[in-house]
Amino acid sequence: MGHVVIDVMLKPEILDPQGQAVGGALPRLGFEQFTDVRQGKRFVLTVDGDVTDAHLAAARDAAEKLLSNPVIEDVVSVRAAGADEDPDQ
Amino acid sequence: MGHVVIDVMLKPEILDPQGQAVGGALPRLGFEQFTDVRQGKRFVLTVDGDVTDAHLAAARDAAEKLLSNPVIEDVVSVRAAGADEDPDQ
Amino acid sequence: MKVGVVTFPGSLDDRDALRAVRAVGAEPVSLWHGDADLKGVDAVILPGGFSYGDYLRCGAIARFAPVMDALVPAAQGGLPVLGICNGFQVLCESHLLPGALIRNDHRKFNCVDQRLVVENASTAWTSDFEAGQEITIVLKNGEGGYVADEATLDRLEGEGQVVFRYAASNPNGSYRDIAGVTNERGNVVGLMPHPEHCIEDGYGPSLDGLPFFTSVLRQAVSA
Amino acid sequence: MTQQLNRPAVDTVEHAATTPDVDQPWAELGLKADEYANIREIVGRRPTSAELAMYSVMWSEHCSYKSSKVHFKLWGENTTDEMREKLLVGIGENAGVVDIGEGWAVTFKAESHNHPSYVEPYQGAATGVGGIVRDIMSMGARPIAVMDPLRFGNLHHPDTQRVLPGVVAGVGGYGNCLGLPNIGGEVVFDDCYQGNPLVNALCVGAMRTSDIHLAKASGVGNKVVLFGAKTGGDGIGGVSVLASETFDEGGPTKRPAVQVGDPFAEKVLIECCLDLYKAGVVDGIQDLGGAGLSCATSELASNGDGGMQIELDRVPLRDASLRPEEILMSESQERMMAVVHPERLEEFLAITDRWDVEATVLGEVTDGDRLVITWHGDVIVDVPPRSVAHEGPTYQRPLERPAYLDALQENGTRTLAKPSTGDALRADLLTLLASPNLCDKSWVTDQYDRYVMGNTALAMPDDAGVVRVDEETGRGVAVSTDCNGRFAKLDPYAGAQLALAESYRNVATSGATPLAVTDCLNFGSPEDPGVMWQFREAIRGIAEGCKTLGIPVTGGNVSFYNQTGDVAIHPTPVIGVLGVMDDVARRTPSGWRTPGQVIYLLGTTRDELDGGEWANVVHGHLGGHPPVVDLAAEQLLGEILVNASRDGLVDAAHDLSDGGLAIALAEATLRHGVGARVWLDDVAARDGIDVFTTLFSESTARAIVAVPRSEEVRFTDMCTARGQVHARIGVVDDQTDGLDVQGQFTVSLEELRRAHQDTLPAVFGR
Ligand SMILES: Nc1ncnc2c1ncn2[C@@H]1O[C@H](COP(=O)(O)OP(=O)(O)O)[C@@H](O)[C@H]1O
Ligand SMILES: [Mg+2]
Repeated sequence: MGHVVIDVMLKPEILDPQGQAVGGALPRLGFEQFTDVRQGKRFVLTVDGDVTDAHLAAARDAAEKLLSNPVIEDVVSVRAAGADEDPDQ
Repeated sequence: MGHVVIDVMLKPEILDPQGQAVGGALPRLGFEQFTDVRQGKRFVLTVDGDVTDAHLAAARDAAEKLLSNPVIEDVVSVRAAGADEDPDQ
Repeated sequence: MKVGVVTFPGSLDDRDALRAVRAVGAEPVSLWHGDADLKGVDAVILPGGFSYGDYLRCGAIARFAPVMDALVPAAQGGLPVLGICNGFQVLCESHLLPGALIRNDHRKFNCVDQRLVVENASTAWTSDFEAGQEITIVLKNGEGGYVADEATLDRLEGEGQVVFRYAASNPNGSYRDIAGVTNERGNVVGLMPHPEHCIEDGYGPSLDGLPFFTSVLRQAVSA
Repeated sequence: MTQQLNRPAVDTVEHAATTPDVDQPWAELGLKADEYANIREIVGRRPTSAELAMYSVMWSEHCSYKSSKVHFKLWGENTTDEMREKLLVGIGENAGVVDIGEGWAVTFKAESHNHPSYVEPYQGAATGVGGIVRDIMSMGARPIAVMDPLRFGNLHHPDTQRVLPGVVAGVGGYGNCLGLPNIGGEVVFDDCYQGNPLVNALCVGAMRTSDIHLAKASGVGNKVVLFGAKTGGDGIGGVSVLASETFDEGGPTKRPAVQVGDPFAEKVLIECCLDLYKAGVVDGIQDLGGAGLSCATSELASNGDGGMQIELDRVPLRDASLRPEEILMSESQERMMAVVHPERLEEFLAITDRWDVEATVLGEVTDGDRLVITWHGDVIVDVPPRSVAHEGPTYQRPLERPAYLDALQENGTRTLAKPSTGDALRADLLTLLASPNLCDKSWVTDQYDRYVMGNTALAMPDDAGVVRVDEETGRGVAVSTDCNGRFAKLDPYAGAQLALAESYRNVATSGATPLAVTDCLNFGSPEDPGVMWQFREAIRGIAEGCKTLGIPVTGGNVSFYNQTGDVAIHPTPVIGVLGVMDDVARRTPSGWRTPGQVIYLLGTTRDELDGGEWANVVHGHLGGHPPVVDLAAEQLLGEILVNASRDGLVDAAHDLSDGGLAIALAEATLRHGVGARVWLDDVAARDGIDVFTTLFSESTARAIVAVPRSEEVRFTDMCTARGQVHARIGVVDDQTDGLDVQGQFTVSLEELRRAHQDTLPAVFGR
C-alpha cells in the first residue's frame, strides 16, 4: 500500500482565524519565538501497491477539484509519502 | 524569515468523518484509485531568521502540548520548511 | 451554596448556566478566565460555547487559561465540576475526564431535542435522577462525537463512569452512544447536551435539566 | 527606516492641486463621467486617488442607494404621526429602533449578502450574518436573535448542491459561534434564483430606551478610535486599479477576492462593546461594513457637528503592503469605530484590553467642516464629509410596466386540470408536502442553535420566532420574514403587500401584536425600466400597506442587479414584521397536541390558486393574478389571534399561506404527531367553492386554531361579536392516525412524515 500526501493552505492574503488563535495562545504557553501561525489541511490518500505517476496526477486533479477551494486555498504540495511517513506504521 | 511545518494526523483507530466524506466523494468524481482518505492538520509557524535547532525543539514541544491532543492525534512530523514550500512566495 | 460559572472568551451559555444556578436557589458567581482564583465557590460549571473560537480543537486553548490552573487541582481534590458541551471538551483536553470529542460523523452542527438515558445517578451532578431514567435535553454542537480507545471505553463501562447515553438514535457517532462521562471519584461530570436550556417552562423542550443543579446543591448541603 | 524608503509616493492633495490633468481611472471604479466631474467640482480640483477611492465606493449603488433613493419618500409620505409614536429611531440610521414598552427598545434590520454568497457560499453567508449583527450593535443594543431568509435555484440543479450546504453552514457557523439564537427564516427554491441565490440576514437587538447610541461624531477634541480586527486587503478588488497606479515594480501583492469571517473575534467584539456602553465611554459609534473606513469616517463626521482628522497610517494592518486607498476601502470584518471623550479614553482602552481587542486612536473630531486624512503626515484626503456620505448622485431611472405582464396575468389557473376524487386530492397533498418549498426544513434549521441565551419561546418550525427580552416580566418580541416572489412577479404591488400580510399574520398567529416592519428588497437591474417599475410598485405596496396596518417601516436594504444576463429574478421584497408580547410564555405554538380540542378555520376561502404552490408544483404553472389583499381582514384576524392568546382561548394556531389549508392541517398534525378528523363540505358550501379549492387555495387572512372545549363558547362568541368569519372544521384526535378528511381521504402519520421529511436529506445526505 502506498500513500499520497496533499497539503492545502489558505492563500497568504486570506484571513486565517484558526492560525491566529493558535498564534495568540503560543506566547501564553511560553513560546515567544513564533511570529505567525497559519493552519492548513493535510490529506493522506491510500492506494493499492506503490504510488505511481498516474496516482500523483489523479491526486493533483482531485486536490484542485475537491480537496481545496480555489477561491481561498492553495494546494501547496502533492507527493508520495516517504517511508517514514507511513500512516499505517 | 523561516518556517517550521508541523503535521498532525488523527490516530488510525479514531474515526475520521472528514476523511470519510472526502473518500466517499472521490469515486463520484471519477477517482476510483484511492482506497482510503484521512484528513489531518498542517501548521506553519514563522520565525525570524533561519530555522534553528532551538526553534525545532520548541516547535516539537508546542506540537505535543498545544497543537495535538495525544488522546486522538499523532504529531507526524516537525521540520523546517523547504525553500520550495515558502508560504510567502 | 455558591456555584461558579467560568467565562472564557467565546463562552456562550455562561449566562444560561448562571440562570440555572439561580433557578434552584444557589448563589451564582461569575468566574473570569484570566483570574487564577475560584472565589471560594463550592462547585464550578464550565459552560457551552466556542472558547477561543474552538479553532484549533474544541477546548484546546481554554485549557491553558489561568483559571484552569486553580480549577484542575481543585477538581482533583473533589470539587464538583460540570462541563457542558464546550466545558466537556475543556475537561477532556485538561485530562480531568478521559477521551476526546471530535467532529460529528455527519459533519454538521446539529441542534435537536435529544433523548438520553441516565446511566449513573450517583455522581455529584446526577444524584437527583434515577438510574435508567429517560430524559430529554437540548443537544447542539458540531464536534460532539465522543471517542476514546477500546481499553478506556471498557474501563469506563466497567467502573460506571458512563453517566449518559444517547437514546433512540445516536446523533453524532459517539462511540458506544456515550453522551456524558465522569471521573473515578464522581465529582467531575462532562456531557455534550445542555441541561441549562431545560430549566424553565416555556423555554426549552423540558424541565429535565433542573435535577443537575439540585443534585449538586444537595451534595453541598450534606457535605 | 527601510519601510520609509520603500514607501512609494502617495497622491497628496498638494500634488493633486498641481497636476489637474492626470488621467484617473474613474470609469474602472464604476463612476460615470458626470459623477467624476461632480467630484472635481466638489473638491475644487482633481481628487486625489484616495479621495477618488472614497467617492467611488460611497457613490456606488450599494452605498448611496442612487437608483432607489428617489422612491424612499414614499416611506415618509405613508408614515402617520401615530405610527411614528413608537418609533424611537427611524429610517436613515444604521437600524430603526422601536419602543416595546416598560423602558425597553428593540432594533431590527435585514440585509442582503447575495453576490458574495454565490461566489463563496460559506464565507459569503457567514460575513452576511456578521455584518448585520454589527449594524445592530452600533445602535447600542445587545443582539438577541438572527434569522435567515434564503432563496436558491432548482433543488436538483448541481450548483444548488454547492451553494445551499455552504450557505447554511456559513449562517450556522457564524451565528452559532456568536451565541445568537436563529429563530426563523425561509428556504425557497425557484429556477429564477439559479444564478442569483438570495442570502438575506436579519438581526434583532434589545436595549433600554435610554441606551440608544447613534452614529455621529461630535464634540471637538473627541478621539476617533478604531477597534477590533486588523485591516487586511479584503473586498477591495475594484480599488486595486488605483493602488497599482502608484506602485513600482512587482505591483501590489494579491488581494483576496473574498472576505473571511472570524465569528470568535465578533463575539468578543460584542461583549466588549456592551461593556463599553455600560461604562458610558462611547459618544458615537459606527460599524465598519461595506466601504469600510471610507464609510465610517465620512458618515460619523457628516452626522456630527464638526469635521474630523484621521491619521490613516495608524491603522493596524494585517498586510503591510496595503496602500492608503486600499486601507480606506478595505471591507475587513469585525471592526468598529467609536468617538470617545478624551477623559474617558483610558477607561475605554482598559475595557478593550480586558477583552484582548486591539484599539487604536486614529484621530479626532475637529471644529472645521472637513474630513482630513493624512498618510505619514501628508494630506491625502480633504473633503466635505457630507458630500461623500450623503450627497451622492441620485437617479430618477425610467420605469415602465413590462410588456409581458398582460399575457402573464391573462394566463390564470382556471383551465388547469384539477383533482376531483378523494384519492387525487390525497395524491396532490402528498406531492405538495414533499415539494421543495413546502417540505420539512430541519435539514437546514437543525444546523442552527435556536436555544442559546435561554430566551427562545418559539422558533422553527413555528410561524414566528419568539424571544424574551425582559427576564423579569417575560416581555418579548416575535419576528417573521416572508415573501412569495411568484406573487410579486404577477403583480409587484400586490405581491409586496402579500409578503407584508403574511409576515404580519405569522406574528399575530404566535400571539404577538405587530409593531414594526423592516424589508430587504431584492431585485434585478435598476437600469431595466421593467425592473425599476417592479421596484417602485413594491415600495408603494409596502408603504401603503404599512399605513393601512398602522405599523411603520423602520429600515431596510436594497439589493439590485440580481440577474443573469438580462433575465432578472422574480421581484423579491422580503418583509420582516416584529411584534410585541407582554409575556412570551403565553405564545401560541403551531401544532396541536391535545385530543378533543376543536379545530376552527378562520377567514374566507376564494378560488385563488394563481401563483400558488399547487399550480407551481403540480403544473409548473405561473400566471394569473395573486390572491386578493385584504389588510382590514388581516387586522381583524390578528386581533382575534392576539386576544385568543392573551385570554388562553386557543392552544395552537397556524396561519394559512403556501399550499393553503391542506398544508397547514398536515403541518399542525406533524408537529407533535397527533392526528385530526376534518370535515370540509360545509365550509366549502359556505364559501361557494369545491373541496379541492378549500384545501389548496391560498386566500389570505386565514388561520386554523385548536380550541379547548372549555373555551369554545368564549372563542366563538368573540369571533361573532367582532365579525370574524369562522367555521368548526374538525377535531384533534389521537385515535386518528394522521389526517382524516371525511368523505375524501385519509392519510397516515407515517405517510405524511415520509413525504414531508425525506426531500432535503435525499438531496443533501443525512
Ligand atoms: N433558513 C431558515 N432559517 C431558519 N428558520 C427557517 C429557515 N427556513 C425556514 N425556517 C423556519 O421553518 C418554518 C417554516 O417555514 P415557512 O414554511 O417558510 O414558514 P411560514 O410559511 O410560516 O412563513 C418557520 O418557522 C421558519 O421560520
Ligand atoms: Mg406561517
